[in-house]
Amino acid sequence: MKQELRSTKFGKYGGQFVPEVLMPALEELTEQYEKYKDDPVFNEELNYYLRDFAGRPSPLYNAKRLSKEYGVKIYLKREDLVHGGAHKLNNTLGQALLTRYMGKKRIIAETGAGQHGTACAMAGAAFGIKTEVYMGAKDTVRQRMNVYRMELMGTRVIPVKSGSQTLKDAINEAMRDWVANVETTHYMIGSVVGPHPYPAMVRDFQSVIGKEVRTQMMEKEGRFPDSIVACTGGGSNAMGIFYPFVDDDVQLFAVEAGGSGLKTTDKEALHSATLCAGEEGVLHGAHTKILQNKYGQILESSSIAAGLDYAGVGPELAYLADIGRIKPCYSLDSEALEAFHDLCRLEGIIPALESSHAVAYVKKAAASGELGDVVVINISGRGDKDLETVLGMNK
Amino acid sequence: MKQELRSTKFGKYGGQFVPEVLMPALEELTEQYEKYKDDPVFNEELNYYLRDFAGRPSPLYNAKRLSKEYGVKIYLKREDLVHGGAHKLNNTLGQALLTRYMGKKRIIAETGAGQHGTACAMAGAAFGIKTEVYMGAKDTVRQRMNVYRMELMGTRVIPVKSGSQTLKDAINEAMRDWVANVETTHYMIGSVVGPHPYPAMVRDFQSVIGKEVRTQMMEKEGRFPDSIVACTGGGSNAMGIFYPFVDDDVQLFAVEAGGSGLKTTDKEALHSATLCAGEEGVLHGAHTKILQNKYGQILESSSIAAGLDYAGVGPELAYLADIGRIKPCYSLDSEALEAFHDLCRLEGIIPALESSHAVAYVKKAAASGELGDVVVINISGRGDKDLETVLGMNK
Amino acid sequence: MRISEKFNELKKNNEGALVAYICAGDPTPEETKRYVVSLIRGGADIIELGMPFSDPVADGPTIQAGIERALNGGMTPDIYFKTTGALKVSTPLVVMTYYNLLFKRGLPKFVQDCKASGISGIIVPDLPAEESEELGALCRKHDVDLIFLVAPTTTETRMERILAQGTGFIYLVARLGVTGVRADVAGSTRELIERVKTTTPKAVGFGISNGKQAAEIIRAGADGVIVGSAFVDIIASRKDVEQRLEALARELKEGIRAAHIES
Amino acid sequence: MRISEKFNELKKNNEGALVAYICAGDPTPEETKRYVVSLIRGGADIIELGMPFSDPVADGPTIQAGIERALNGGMTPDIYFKTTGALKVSTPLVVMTYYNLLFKRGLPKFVQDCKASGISGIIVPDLPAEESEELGALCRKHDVDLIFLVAPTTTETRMERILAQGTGFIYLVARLGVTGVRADVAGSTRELIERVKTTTPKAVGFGISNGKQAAEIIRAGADGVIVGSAFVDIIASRKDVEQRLEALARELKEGIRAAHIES
Ligand SMILES: Cc1ncc(COP(=O)(O)O)c(C=O)c1O
Ligand SMILES: Cc1ncc(COP(=O)(O)O)c(C=O)c1O
Repeated sequence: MKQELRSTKFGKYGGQFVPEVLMPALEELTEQYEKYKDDPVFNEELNYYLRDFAGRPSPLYNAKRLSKEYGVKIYLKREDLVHGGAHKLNNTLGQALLTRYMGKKRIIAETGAGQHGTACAMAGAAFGIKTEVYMGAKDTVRQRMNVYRMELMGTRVIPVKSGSQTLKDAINEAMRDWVANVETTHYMIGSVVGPHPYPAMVRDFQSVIGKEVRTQMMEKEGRFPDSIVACTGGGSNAMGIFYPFVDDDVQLFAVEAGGSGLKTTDKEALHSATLCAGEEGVLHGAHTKILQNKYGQILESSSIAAGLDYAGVGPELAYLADIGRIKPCYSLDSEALEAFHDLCRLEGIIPALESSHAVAYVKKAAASGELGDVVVINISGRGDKDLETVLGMNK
Repeated sequence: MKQELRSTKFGKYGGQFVPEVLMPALEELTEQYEKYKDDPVFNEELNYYLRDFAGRPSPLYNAKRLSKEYGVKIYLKREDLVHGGAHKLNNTLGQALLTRYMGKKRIIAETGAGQHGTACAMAGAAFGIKTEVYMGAKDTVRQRMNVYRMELMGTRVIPVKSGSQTLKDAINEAMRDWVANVETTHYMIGSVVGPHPYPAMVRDFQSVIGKEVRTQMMEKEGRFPDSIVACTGGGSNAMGIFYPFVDDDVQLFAVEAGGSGLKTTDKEALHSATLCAGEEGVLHGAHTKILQNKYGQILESSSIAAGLDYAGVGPELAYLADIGRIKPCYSLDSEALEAFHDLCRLEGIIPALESSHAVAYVKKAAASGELGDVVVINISGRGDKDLETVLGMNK
Repeated sequence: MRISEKFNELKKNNEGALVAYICAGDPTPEETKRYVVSLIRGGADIIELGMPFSDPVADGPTIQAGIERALNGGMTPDIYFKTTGALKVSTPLVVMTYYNLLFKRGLPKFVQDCKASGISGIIVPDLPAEESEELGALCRKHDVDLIFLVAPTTTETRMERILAQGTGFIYLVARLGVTGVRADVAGSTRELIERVKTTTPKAVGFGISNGKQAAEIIRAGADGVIVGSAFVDIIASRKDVEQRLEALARELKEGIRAAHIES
Repeated sequence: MRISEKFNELKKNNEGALVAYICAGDPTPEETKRYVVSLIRGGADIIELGMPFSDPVADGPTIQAGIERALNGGMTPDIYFKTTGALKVSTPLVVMTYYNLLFKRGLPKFVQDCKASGISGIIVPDLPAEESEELGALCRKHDVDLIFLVAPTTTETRMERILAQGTGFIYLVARLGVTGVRADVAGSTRELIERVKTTTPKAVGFGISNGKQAAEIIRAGADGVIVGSAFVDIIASRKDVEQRLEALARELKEGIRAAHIES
């Protein structure tokens, strides 16, 4: 079920739908990535940073009180404890190291709520590589603290004033920058999206999550879990924990953001459930499932969790869903919020609202027995960033 | 140099200066703590929570770029990666587990900025023990997000409206509560302060930091560091990293908050440098160094770092300073702020303002050679909580 | 007058003692002097005068507020001793304060200042018997009583240790908790009184605010009743303070007398 | 008219082509029709009409803004084809849009709609040669040109692949970057023109805004000049749009002619 080497596709999904100027850069990146991917020196250095800088391995915690409440044995994979507060750094460390190995002098990235941007800033600072992050001007105001965080770490945050002044405009602007500076600059994509080789590369960098779970489950239970549940925006934390289990007898649940329900208008979706309710299309360089109207215009997506609020999804997830290897599902805003409170209260862990979607699905599905006896939930990040939002919702 | 078993004192410091009603509770706590301290079952369970819940061991990270900038080889002990974002949880997990072993049903605590309160809330939720935290009414407003965090985890935050409505009033109120409910309630002190057995017990729970550093240093350098540098408020992160090295040939620097300089008026100190500029006295149950006026009234202390802003210090630190085993020193607000920026920019690590005091001291002292060649700095916590403060200062 | 003399005198009259607490300097030293006179006029047998400390952990919010008023009014240990020295009353005076003020002044000087300013006893609620050796010796040397507290939680071992060291009277803490006015008197009080086996007089404090409660305490076997927060509340109100202090002292004292007459 | 015919015609006259881009529906379909007429009147030889897509990653902020105005004005692919169908001009029309709009409409239908509404060529900036097999076959079937871009970064291998597939003209991206008005014309342009070895006409775009630049491009060996942002800027200004579009087209065309006359 795993991708063939050097293919740009996962079944019919994936590919490289980008302006011609970028094609050579993607070719170079593919080549360089293939070169270092299994290089022992590269991997030793990456593992060093993952351990000593990012704090890996992250624990696999048997949440006894949550297990009791939900009626199924639950292990939490604690990506919330990774430096920066989310799984995002696994990927940016990998790409930043690759940037150095490729001899490039500059990193650019786009960010929505600022999570990926912060992870880029951390990696950029740690490696001493100049880092510039595009961010919608509206988002820079809404996520002022993340902007400040990036700036503290020496990253220049460039507010994007075009279009809706949010994530999609930041992506466009970052791509334009890359087009103009491709020779010196590496473009750091933050999820398993975009043109090849990004979906495969980001997945590989995030696979450390699933690899650790394999070892940890064998230590703790002497066997693999029956199910693994992960929230899915672009899909990097999901692919990271799923991929090492793709050929095993383990059910994989990709939980999308159901927002306020799976409805759409001509311009916007009340959700971000791309696998569940999207259609085939091409967005940001890849053939995948996307949220679009009948003409193919991309819809504004919606979710209480900024990190899930994206109209696309990684092509490999679209493929794995088509062949039935993963099960796409979703949690509503309200369900995620409830699960957020459950985890806070029962376990003393404040999860990201993104991750709360995965928890919420377990809450719903445990009773039916479909999850089996032992479930691993990927707690992709911590929820400190979400306190204002939750506080606002509870009023 | 280590404390004799069952003594309530460190040299002349320490003791149990508390109302009579509390004496039996302290005796009971001492007895129970002595009982479980070396109990293999207790320790196995504690270690389990430290590993799987708190995320220990925390890394020891060789900060290459900071080392280069400061001119000395620097390792950072990454307590900022511990669940909750600081070393505080090491202690609250220990005490919460002890609470369960003692068969008590309720935890109370006091908190200033909310760091210890949050750590209590996390431990309380994880163990399912009812937790109530006293907090000055003014602090509940200033630290609204920490109040909310505690409440999310099921902890009741009780605003204290008496006195200056800050930490000292919260301590008084918590003690009153303990006096009234001592039979069912454990009082969770957040640093190596208060009456015996707290200073010794909290030190022991925090010693996991120093124990890990021993192992990690041997792995990385094949030897111990020349110096260990830790910020010192009450002194728990300092004692935690110092204690396992007390009998070794390693210099120990306790960096206090110099605020805006070591000056005092009749009512307040412009700093919180108790070891450096305080005098012997009795506060909150212990004979130690304190900030006081000529009559013995306690001064309002001051620091940019809320967690260091305390007029007392752990009695064991006072003792170790007297006998010359540790070196008390301080960093000014402005120096800590500068070091904060250095670490953000050079390493992609946003340290707590508390911890930044330790970094700042290394910056000052490295040139003189007094630190030797290899230094470990305890990064006691992460600085996300301090962003507003720093943003305010830079304006 | 020494405290023991006062208790002996009362015993002869088959009477219990009323120990009245207020905080020195609340709101000013001058007013404190007048309030002391009012309390004595109402029937207080012993005056406990708090010396304000910045961090009064053993006191409830009422007394803490009094302490703050006194500190804001400029009260210091120096002024305290000047104030008590100027009182010139025959009623025994007791200082109640926290250990750091003694420690900082130096224990010998503190005890000497007590003696010189007419103070007969010292209560230090945060000084347990285990830590009181030096202070005890000084008190014995200067004929000043060192008064200890015992609580329902006090173990037998500690009880013995405390009773061996305490002089003047034993301060029985009526219930778990801190100073402050409460509506009822705990059943544990009787039990505690029985447990305290000593010839030293026993006075019960914490939570007593009216004559009825005072009577109950005496009937339960106590030699005295200690009342603080109820008086400090009156001072806080700033209304007819002297009159009302005197009236409350009278009510309490009558309750105490009534209890003895009945029994 | 087919694009190749247009280039042949111009070649005969020893003239370079002016390819003018505007975004269909910016700000309304009706205005677009009038603007096309103005451009042709000024001398545009080929009209490139953008079909607005919500996420135009290959366009600069100027054109993105035009696209947004068009979308806000209600432009859809259906209306697009209706608009072009109604144009009835002999000048070749080229549609420029993003792949998802083709994909969603279905490639066969999209190409048929082009044919039916008088569109001679298709440019899809996010469709690389590697992914264009199906679309290429349909274009050949319906006699519609599929125009590809080449950039200074394009490798030799890819260059061959692209030149083998592109028809109509080859769109040379003058510099690294995206569409938008720039002050100078890059030296790399000449180099790129030399690298593109083909009999298919070569038109150079990105960053050209005046007659002088247009002349330089032609002198460098190009068969045509593509201008977009400069026209869209005029539309955005909402002032004397038709007149100014015509004037700019004229200036550009004169620059192009001048270059040929000189050489
Ligand atoms: C905590 C957290 N979880 C999940 C996501 C979603 O991204 P992905 O689906 O790539 O894991 C984000 C994105 O910012 C995030 O911050
Ligand atoms: C991050 C951090 N460091 C240090 C301290 C100071 O405490 P201690 O001196 O007990 O380590 C605190 C207290 O809140 C803290 O939050």
